[in-house]
Amino acid sequence: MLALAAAAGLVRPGEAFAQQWNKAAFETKSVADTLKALGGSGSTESAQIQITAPDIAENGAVVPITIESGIARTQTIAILIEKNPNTLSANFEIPEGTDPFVTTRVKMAETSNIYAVVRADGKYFHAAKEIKVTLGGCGG
Amino acid sequence: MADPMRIRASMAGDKVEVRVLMSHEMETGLRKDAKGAVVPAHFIQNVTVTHAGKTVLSAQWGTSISKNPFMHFRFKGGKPGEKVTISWVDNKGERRTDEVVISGG
Amino acid sequence: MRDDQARQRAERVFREAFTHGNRQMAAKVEVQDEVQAQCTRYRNEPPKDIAAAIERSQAASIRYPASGKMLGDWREGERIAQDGYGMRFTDPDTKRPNGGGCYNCHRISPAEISYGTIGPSLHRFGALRGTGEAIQRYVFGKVYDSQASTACSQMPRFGHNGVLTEEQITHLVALLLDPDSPVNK
Amino acid sequence: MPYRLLAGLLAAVLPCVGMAQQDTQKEIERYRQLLAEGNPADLFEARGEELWKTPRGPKNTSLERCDLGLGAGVVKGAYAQLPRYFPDTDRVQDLESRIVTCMVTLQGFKPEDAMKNPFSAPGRPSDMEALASYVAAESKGVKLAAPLRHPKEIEAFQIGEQLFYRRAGPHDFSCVSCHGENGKRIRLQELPKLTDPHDAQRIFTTWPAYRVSQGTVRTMQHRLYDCYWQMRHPQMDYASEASIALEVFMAKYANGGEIQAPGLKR
Repeated sequence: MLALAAAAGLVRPGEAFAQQWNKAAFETKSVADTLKALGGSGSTESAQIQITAPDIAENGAVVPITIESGIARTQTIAILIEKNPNTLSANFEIPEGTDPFVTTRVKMAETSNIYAVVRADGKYFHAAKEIKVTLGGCGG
Repeated sequence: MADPMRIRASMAGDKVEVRVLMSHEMETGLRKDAKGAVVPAHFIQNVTVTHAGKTVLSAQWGTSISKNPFMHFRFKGGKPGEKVTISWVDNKGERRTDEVVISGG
Repeated sequence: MRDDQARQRAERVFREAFTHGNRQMAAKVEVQDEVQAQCTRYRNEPPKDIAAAIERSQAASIRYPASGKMLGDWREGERIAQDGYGMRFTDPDTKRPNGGGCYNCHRISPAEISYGTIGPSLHRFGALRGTGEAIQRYVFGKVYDSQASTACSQMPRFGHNGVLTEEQITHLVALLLDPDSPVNK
Repeated sequence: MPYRLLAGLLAAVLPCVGMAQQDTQKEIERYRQLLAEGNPADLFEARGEELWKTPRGPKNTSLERCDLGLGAGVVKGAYAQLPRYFPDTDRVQDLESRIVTCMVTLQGFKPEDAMKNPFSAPGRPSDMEALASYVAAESKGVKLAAPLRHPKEIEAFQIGEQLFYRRAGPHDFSCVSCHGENGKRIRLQELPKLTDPHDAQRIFTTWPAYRVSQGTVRTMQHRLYDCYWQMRHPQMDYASEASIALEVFMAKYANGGEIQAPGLKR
């Protein structure tokens, strides 16, 4: 019964807001190091991960990104920005019953590749996309 | 205290579509103020979304999520009239919880 | 209100609109120079005789480099063309040189995709026109005082109004004319 | 923000220059569409409504009895008929100057306190940005119909028109430098020709707006302040007669456009 409840993702008393934040992963400064800190030893490029984002962002402070994974048993979706001071931007945990799909907005310091890293059935997969960050307005 | 979130949750077929805006500075810790002093990092670290006692999404965020964060996702198993609850906690321990009733499609 | 009455009222309202900021800056914008006043009055379409008078007076104001050297360093020119810094009330750093902000209005080097279209494209400017002394003189003069050739042009009079130095303008001349500049590749 | 030149990639990959420009424009358009599904201005609207209805100030009164031109207490549709002449103050007022009036008369704030923080900075939120967002949003979908009938409204239009064309400062700029022609842009930002009803109706009606480059809602007063900053003029006084005259001038061309404020912009 307990095992079943856990498998179904039911929350046990006292656990509801037990927060953890992977400090080591958020302090990494390269895609390889982030992957390691997230617990992966390697990652396979996958065409089943779709990144929807503009090719050009008018402003790096707000860059909309949608990631959708077609990989069965997707458990987490992470967003990495290669040229940012800290590579890891976000890591979403996707329980069963929730679509392996998430939209958010990130800051980009400069034109860079962004990586979507998916953990599915314990294995790591990724896709990448370049987003150009332009200077808008009259400049400074 | 932080301003309330703006949450929209509505049915899309058999799934609940959730969109949320949060009011937060999301300071990187790298920005300098007008006097040249570094503004300390201040950002949401954890987000948890629950429905009927079950976590339907949880996230860890770093400093590069945009100011006034936005998030959109979908989950199965919700019905109109039921509640979706979203909580966040930031690196200074400030937190905020808001809920919304799922509307029909 | 007749037009001249409206103008007088507007001038007063204008003076009353800048009472909290920098007084020196306010004093400068309150008084228009002759060119600004005429272009305002005719909404940038002055009658022929006034246009000719503006072009004459402005052409006479251009100070070409005493050395005769008008072709500077295109790399510096690119930096100046990108930079929009200077002369705003939040720009207190008097040591930092002003920028030209050229990309705000012009396409210049093809590598820069974020460019404005208020002014004409300057891409391949030198490739199409050569790099001889006559064209150097033309470009120097255009940047120094655009109204020497086109009365009431929207382009700032960068040299005439002391926004850019003589040396900075020679770098912009190089950006447009130097065969090695990305503009002409 | 650090900024890097692109390595000539576009020119190398794309067959012709015209196409490159078109593609850039298309991608920027897509960028804006992707942002449109969640406008952070919603957060400001909500905070503004809360502020509007909360008793505050020396008189501990809410702003609910504020007369925005359609009678005391009417917020719905009021923004669509601003700026306008108000007999009680005997002047033409825009949204922000009228909110200031209500803060002074209803809530008992000193005018200088009511106008102390109209433009937010990081860590220093502005009540005005929230209040303006709320009131503007209450006119969503309503067509702009600034009156322009009262002699003072007509006078304001004429003053605004003069100011619109007035060139000054070290760059010889006027409003027309950027807003006098159709289809132009600064960098990648398209510029409305503000004397063309098509452009004016589409743009004027989207202020106040959340500006992603500034991470906050900016009001029409800030838009003008920011324009004069770029024009190398000194800091424009908040809610000055000149600023309101320019708004009346723009409103004439924007009349008939549907209010879609607060908008979302670069």
